[in-house]
Amino acid sequence: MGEQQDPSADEVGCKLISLNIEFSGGLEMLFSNQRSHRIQIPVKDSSEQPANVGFLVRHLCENLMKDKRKDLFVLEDRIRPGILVLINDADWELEGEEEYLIQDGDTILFVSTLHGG
Amino acid sequence: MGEQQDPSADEVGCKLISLNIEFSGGLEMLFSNQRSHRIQIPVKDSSEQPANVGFLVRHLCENLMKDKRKDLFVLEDRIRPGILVLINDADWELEGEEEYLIQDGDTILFVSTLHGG
Amino acid sequence: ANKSEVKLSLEEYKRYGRQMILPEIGIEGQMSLKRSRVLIVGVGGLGCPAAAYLAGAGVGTLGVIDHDTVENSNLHRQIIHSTSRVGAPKVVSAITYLRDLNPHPNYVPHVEPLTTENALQIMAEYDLVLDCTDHPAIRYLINDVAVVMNIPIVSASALRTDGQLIVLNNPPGVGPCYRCVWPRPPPAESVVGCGEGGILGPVVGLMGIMQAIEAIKIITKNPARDIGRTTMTLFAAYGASPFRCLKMRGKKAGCVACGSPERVGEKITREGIEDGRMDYVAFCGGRAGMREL
Amino acid sequence: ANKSEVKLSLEEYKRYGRQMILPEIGIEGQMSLKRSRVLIVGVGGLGCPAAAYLAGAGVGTLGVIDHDTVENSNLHRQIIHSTSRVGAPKVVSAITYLRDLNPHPNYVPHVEPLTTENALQIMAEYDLVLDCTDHPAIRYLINDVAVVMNIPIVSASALRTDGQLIVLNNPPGVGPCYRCVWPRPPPAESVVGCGEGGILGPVVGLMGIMQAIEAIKIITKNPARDIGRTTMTLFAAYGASPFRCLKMRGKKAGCVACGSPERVGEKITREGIEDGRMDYVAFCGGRAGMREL
Ligand SMILES: [Zn+2]
Ligand SMILES: [Zn+2]
Repeated sequence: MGEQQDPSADEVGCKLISLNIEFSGGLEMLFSNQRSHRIQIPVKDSSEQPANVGFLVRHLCENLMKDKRKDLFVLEDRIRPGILVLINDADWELEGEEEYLIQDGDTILFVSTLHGG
Repeated sequence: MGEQQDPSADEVGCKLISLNIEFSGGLEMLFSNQRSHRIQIPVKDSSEQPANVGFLVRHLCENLMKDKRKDLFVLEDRIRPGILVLINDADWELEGEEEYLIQDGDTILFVSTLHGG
Repeated sequence: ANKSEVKLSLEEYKRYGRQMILPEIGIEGQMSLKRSRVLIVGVGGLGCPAAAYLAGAGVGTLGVIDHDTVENSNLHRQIIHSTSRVGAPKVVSAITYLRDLNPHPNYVPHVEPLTTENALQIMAEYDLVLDCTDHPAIRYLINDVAVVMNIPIVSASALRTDGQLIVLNNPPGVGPCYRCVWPRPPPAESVVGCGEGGILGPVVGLMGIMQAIEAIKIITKNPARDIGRTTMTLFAAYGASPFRCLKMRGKKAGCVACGSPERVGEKITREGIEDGRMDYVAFCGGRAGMREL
Repeated sequence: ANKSEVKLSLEEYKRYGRQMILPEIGIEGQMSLKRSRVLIVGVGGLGCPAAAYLAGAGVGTLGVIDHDTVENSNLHRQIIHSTSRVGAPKVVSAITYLRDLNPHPNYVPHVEPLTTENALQIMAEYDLVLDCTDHPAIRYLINDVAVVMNIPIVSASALRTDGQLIVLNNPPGVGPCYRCVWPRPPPAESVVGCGEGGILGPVVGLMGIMQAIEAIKIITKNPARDIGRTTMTLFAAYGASPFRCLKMRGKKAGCVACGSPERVGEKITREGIEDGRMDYVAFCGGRAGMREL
């Protein structure tokens, strides 16, 4: 999974960035039971703003999430309480949360907090 | 510990490469009790050949190893049996062993095999 | 911490010899272990191995709190209980095992649930708490009391084939607390327990052992050694790369438990916990007024 | 593997319910566990937790081999023994504990050292071996016999505050064996045991639990699932990043144990082990002719 040097483009000429999306703590069950996904998203959102984590979350909800129970992942358009978001293994709080601008080759990990013992 | 883009040069104009040297399984005791070292070595060895792992091992023995018991690290100029060498977390057998040419930013890990239980 | 005089008997020197020769422990560390008072909340899948290894290591006072009794469905993972003790209180079963492993520690049984009524009084007797529980409500309670009491928390959890570990409020007042990381509780419907989701025995065992390791590191730490940023360890038994070490946020200035919230009235206090103003069950989406966690 | 009919009683359904609801285990996996025959070589710091969690999980036949007796200096890390059983053979002490944890498995005691004389006969009765020993000589012996017998090895080791884990000969004849990775033994003077170097109890405990996890994964594996490249897991309790997953070499074509060495006479065979031609102690730099490992 080497970092791509240049963002590729899709058919209509819209620039794409590649990233690794990972799920842990049971969230993978909402995403086809797959812990790791290699996806591409547009460089810019529909209002021509550079893609940030907030946009990524909406994108995942609409495109990658097959499960109907959206509220196990998002509540009121934001990541639900109890889910940690890690950007390249660092807490997204350290990176600016939703505002962080996605870089080509980033790994974004979503962890559902466990409570069993 | 980001990868350096350009090898730096020392005073006499000799090119250097930076790498991370790590020790585990007790080998760190032979190297000032430090598990992780950030070092620089010349790009070429004394016979103008590009620096490979064989050269690195001799370099570590002469420069980084303060302990006198060299034979706990090398035997007949080669890594002693029972020590695994990992190049960027992959067994050096997969990379060409002594012949592997060191790249700037590489992490080389030396692991002494444990036998206790 | 308590710097009272402790002595080691000849039997103890022999018993702990293999760990006392480690430079990380030494005689000093062994004395620190003997002086330490550790509370294990919940003696289930996490608490069993954590208690076994801390007792083995020679922690001086080991408190165990749990209101539950041993069932045969516990035994695939709760390895300090036994078939012959099915039906006994878990705390009694655990101490039976622990005392035979190592007679030296002072074992303190608490056969009751940890509640807002007793938590302050119980936790006042300890220097370190291991959160080995299985519900968010009690995790918030342990956190708030530990912050009030100035003691670190070694927190772990497990479900199915995954586990998570984080050390909180360490050092007290410096590291983030549970509320710094999780200010809002998860929606009740998203919380899955081991009964419902299942659990692989050695997975929760691994997390409990990791709690014992972290506890020993905290108790025996060279005070001069600085403590880096808080990390969270993830384990996934079936993951491509089973272990991950995550760099976590620091303490939040406005945290209602360990910080100074903008609205002063939101600050969680000893009094607020004691007089029942804090309804942890309701906070986590359960029925208000239910005291049982 | 042995596909004999096994049935689960109602008590077993209840006992294993929390792991049977996992998709990775299920009823099929539980039956595979019950059919499996696992040998644990060495019931010390690694073997204790490995045995506890495999017994808890419902392995059908659990063999335990060790010639040693329980000492009080073992108890900080060998948590299935006890103070009241000091002086008893470790195998007897272990099975006393295991039987009370779970009466269902068939426990097979072997109170003797594993030697070139008995290894082939003993290991012939098992489908999987856990190497929980403490010396290179016996690790080579276990390897050579496991290769001859076509069974996987879950191998771990620990010293001071570090641990290592690797699964070998898995699947048999496909994955690398111990000699593929370590063709030459370490110089005798470089080998440090836990007695000399010391060991932190929960560190070796963690490695033993990881052996139990790997064993369960091997026993319950969906045969269709392909097994990737062999990895080695390193643990360092005091390391900046405590866990590391290393990508290891594959099986060596010329390996004297599992491959076809250029010089045919070097190939290790059942006969060569049985008739004492292989002197493992001398190979590892000990006194030739010493049969005790
Ligand atoms: Zn806080
Ligand atoms: Zn081989």
